[in-house]
Amino acid sequence: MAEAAAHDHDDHRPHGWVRWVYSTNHKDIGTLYLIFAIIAGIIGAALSVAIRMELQEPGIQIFSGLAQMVYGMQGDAAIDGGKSMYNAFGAAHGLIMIFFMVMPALIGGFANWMVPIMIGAPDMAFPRMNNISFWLLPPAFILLLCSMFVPSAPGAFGPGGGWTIYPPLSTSGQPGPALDLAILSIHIAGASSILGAINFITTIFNMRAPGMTLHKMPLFAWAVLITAFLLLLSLPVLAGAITMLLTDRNFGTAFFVPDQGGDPILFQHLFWFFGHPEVYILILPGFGIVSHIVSTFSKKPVFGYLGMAYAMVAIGAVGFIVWAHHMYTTGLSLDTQRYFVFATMVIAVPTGVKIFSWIATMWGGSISFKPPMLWALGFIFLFTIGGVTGVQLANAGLDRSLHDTYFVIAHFHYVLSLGAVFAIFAGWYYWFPKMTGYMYSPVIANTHFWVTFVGVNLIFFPQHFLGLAGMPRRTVDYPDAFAGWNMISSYGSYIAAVGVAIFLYGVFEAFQKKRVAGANPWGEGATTLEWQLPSPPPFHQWEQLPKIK
Amino acid sequence: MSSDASKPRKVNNGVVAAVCLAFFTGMVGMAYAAVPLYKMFCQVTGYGGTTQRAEKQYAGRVLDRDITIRFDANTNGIPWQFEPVARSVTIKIGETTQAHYSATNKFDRPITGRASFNVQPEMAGAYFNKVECFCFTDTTLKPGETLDMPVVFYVDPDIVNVPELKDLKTITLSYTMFPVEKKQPVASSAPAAGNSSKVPDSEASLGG
Amino acid sequence: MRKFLASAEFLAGAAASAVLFSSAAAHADQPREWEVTFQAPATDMMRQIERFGNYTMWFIVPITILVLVLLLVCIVRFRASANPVPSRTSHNTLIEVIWTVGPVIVLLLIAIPSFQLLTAQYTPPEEAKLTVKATGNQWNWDYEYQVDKTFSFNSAVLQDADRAKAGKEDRARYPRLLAVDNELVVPVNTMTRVLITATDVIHSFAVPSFGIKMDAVPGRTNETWFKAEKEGLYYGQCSQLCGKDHAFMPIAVRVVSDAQFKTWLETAKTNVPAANKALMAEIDGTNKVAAAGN
Amino acid sequence: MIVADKNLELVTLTERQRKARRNRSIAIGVALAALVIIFYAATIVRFGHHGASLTGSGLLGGG
Repeated sequence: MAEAAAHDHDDHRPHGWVRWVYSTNHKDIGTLYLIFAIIAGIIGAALSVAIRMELQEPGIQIFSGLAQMVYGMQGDAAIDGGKSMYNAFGAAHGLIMIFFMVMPALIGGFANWMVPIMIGAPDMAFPRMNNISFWLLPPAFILLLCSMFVPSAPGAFGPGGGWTIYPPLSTSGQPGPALDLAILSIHIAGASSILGAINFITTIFNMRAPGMTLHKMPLFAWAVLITAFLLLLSLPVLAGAITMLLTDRNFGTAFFVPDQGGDPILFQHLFWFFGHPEVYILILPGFGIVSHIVSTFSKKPVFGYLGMAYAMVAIGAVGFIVWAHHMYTTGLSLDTQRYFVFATMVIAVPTGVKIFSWIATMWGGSISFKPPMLWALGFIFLFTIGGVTGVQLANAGLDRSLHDTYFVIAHFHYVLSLGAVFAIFAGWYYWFPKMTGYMYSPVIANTHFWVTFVGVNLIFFPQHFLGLAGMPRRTVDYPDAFAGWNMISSYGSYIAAVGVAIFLYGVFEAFQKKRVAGANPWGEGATTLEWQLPSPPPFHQWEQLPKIK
Repeated sequence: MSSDASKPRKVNNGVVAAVCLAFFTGMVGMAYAAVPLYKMFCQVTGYGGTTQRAEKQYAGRVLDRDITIRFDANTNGIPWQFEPVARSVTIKIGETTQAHYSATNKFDRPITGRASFNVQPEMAGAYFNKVECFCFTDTTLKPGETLDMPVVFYVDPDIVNVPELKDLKTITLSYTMFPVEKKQPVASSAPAAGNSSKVPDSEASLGG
Repeated sequence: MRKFLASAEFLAGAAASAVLFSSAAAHADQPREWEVTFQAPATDMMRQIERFGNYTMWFIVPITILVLVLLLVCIVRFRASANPVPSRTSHNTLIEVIWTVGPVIVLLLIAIPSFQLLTAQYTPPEEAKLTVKATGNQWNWDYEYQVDKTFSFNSAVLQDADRAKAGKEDRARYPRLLAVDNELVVPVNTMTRVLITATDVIHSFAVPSFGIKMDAVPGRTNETWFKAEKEGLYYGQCSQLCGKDHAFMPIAVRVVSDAQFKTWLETAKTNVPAANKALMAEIDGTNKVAAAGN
Repeated sequence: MIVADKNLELVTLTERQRKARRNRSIAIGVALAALVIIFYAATIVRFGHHGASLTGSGLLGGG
């Protein structure tokens, strides 16, 4: 590696805490993001395990005790406090997993690390802005965590309106400061993401190595480019909506207050105008990662590269015109619902193109089942299940029965918890040797996969049944008839939690054993530019740009 | 990435930290400045607050087809008795008609109310034209006072040209009466921590 | 072999999926233990929803199985040990066209009945004979009967302490978290219009076996309708997060015969508890269901 | 998708090219930031007036 020799003298590489706090290096910032995502992910997962423990049996089991412990409530106040605490846990779980786990991991972590390397750029276009992007996140996260400990409604703590923070429950329903803190937290996290998006778009448009045309660009870079555009277009709308929410709460405006001519449904429109692209923001980078992994371990180029790239463009574009399929039961008119049914179904076409193209990439290949490939295969299959239930939910007529039930919970966890999170782990096991220079134990990685696979399916598959039987989501207690499947689902979550522990042990073990990975541990299938660099890559790469033919 | 001397880099890092801080405070400030800015914008441009009324007084033509208009009334946090005088009326499509609501203040102090409204089915809303109505206007009633509140409306004959609405027999017009108070921002009425307000009918359900 | 567990898991899932939407023979008006399907329909609309749900399964289960089978074929035939030399194929226009057009056709096949179903939900086949208004409050419902003399009453979750007094000690018939103190009483085979609104935050009025769910939004009145075909007691729950006691504001609808409804209505105009008591005594008498306290 | 050559050919940008690239970056970045601000303001201005509904603002057509 001639490239490496040129970079061994990392003279002006800062050391100690300065290296991390002031870092303008995309790889260091990427590492910070990944560490942040792991911490937030553990907290978010702990919240969900608490929710599943509560729902393991009918009745209120643990949240009254938790309210007693955390808030010092007694007796009936503890039961009431516990019910509110459950709602706050649900809201925080959603917000943390979306804004502080999946987005930081995929966009902040992997994209920061790999996009500049893959497109042959020395760093991001705006390295200092990159630093700001990251350092906005910890205060945002701390604000959200703080909000859990301040009052919202009388006798209640924490933002208890779900991650969707619909008014009036998030305005007159919860007058305490908890919601203000949560809104500010989303504002700051949103600002961080917008800065990141500007940075990625500029980097990908302007910093590509000579000869690296858009149509030669790796699919992960494509995915990040489209994701960045989705962020750029949708987050300002969310920011506007929650600003209005904030002023409704604090300055007497009435944007969403029905008694003064405002419209609470308007918030839902604005929220989902952001919220639906947001789910593609969470999954598109995963699509990119899976494409690379499938190609690498099949030792074949990606099948239908252009189709794959433009399928993502199509998904991103159509993603902006389908938002009201989250609102079929709010009283939308018939023709509005018809339009949104139609537009939503259209998305299944480019998504199908991607799934079949992954399979076609494997077809005729010489497939080795290393851990990243295992996770990618799991992703393809589980995402398909989440995708087809999504097609069902797109139909307003059928959604009438399924909306706001556990069927929806099952659906979006199949695409996000099992889809996006599987993609994150696939990416982790794919690039871990590149990022650290160490090889993890494949046995631990495989165990992690199988335990997680069994766990998450046990959690979420039975939830389809609960939803069909009519169990509404976001309830702290349920009629006794729902007990059976809830118990299975809760056991699944404990298994998945063991999976998290195995993951953490695997990371620890890799750093402890220090098995040297080498520049390219995956062999001839790994063709993108990051595998041309040593592992870990030098502090500054591509000071001389690679020329792409 | 650009400068490679080590001295300026130190300065740059300080700049990064300062910008970081400034941006953080700036964003928080922006969020709070949005309202006055918006108000200024509205004052300058006169944007917002436009009420929508039928411009024509009459549909111009009346079809030989009946349609029933049902009247619904809700009160929300206002101690008034508020109800339609007649529950429904059957009219010809295109015919201009007057209906009445009546409101009585059951409280011992004058109270000001204001109504919002909507029409079901939602799609029919575009063809339901109000010539005169009390929606979004403030009305003050003295204790015990009763007021007759008229609504004058017609159903646009174009409604029969809409495939989804051509067989529609009933339109529901619903009003919700709210009290008009000096609006207190929600958050300033923050509850005292740990102060539980119990709502009846919610406890014994904890059986399990 | 590695995928063996995955396939076992899937087969279990597919078997379950096949029965996902199929109608259970048992008469079910409330959720059942280990239920894997919709609650049994009590209206024609819910039957249509169920039928459409079943119909979609005929597409999505085969598609899922197809993806799984293709993955398994790749895993078996193209594993490195079986196929050491990979092909370099990266394009095949024909197959790309097929897997673009194929899904389009499938979606059209789904969309046509889907649009019919949706239109049917907004096109009641006849005029409503009864209009009731459900108003959501934190955390109970007000029901207003818009009959010649409008009257209304409150319906809240049944407290365990009140079971004996209300004569609702049978927990199979009056399940915890579903039973209420005063049910919404409607006549059988009667087109009923439901107006839905709320006073504080957004709630949602849902009765699964009727196939209805409509949000209750303050300052706005939504409308839906149902025509219950069988007498009985049907349960639903608030379906929009509305705060602390969101889990504790059930909806119970008692569908009775025309005659019973007329009798009930006359008494209820002045005295709802007495009307309910008389109604329960009659129903439980005719059904020969032991109801303690009566 | 691009296949990187095993023997990568490397090029060095001149100072002028670096400067031009930097200027282009800033131009793109500023344009994108302006977009964000426009969307943010447009959201509040377009939907923020009292009595607004999406039908009223024309977003959902005449339904």
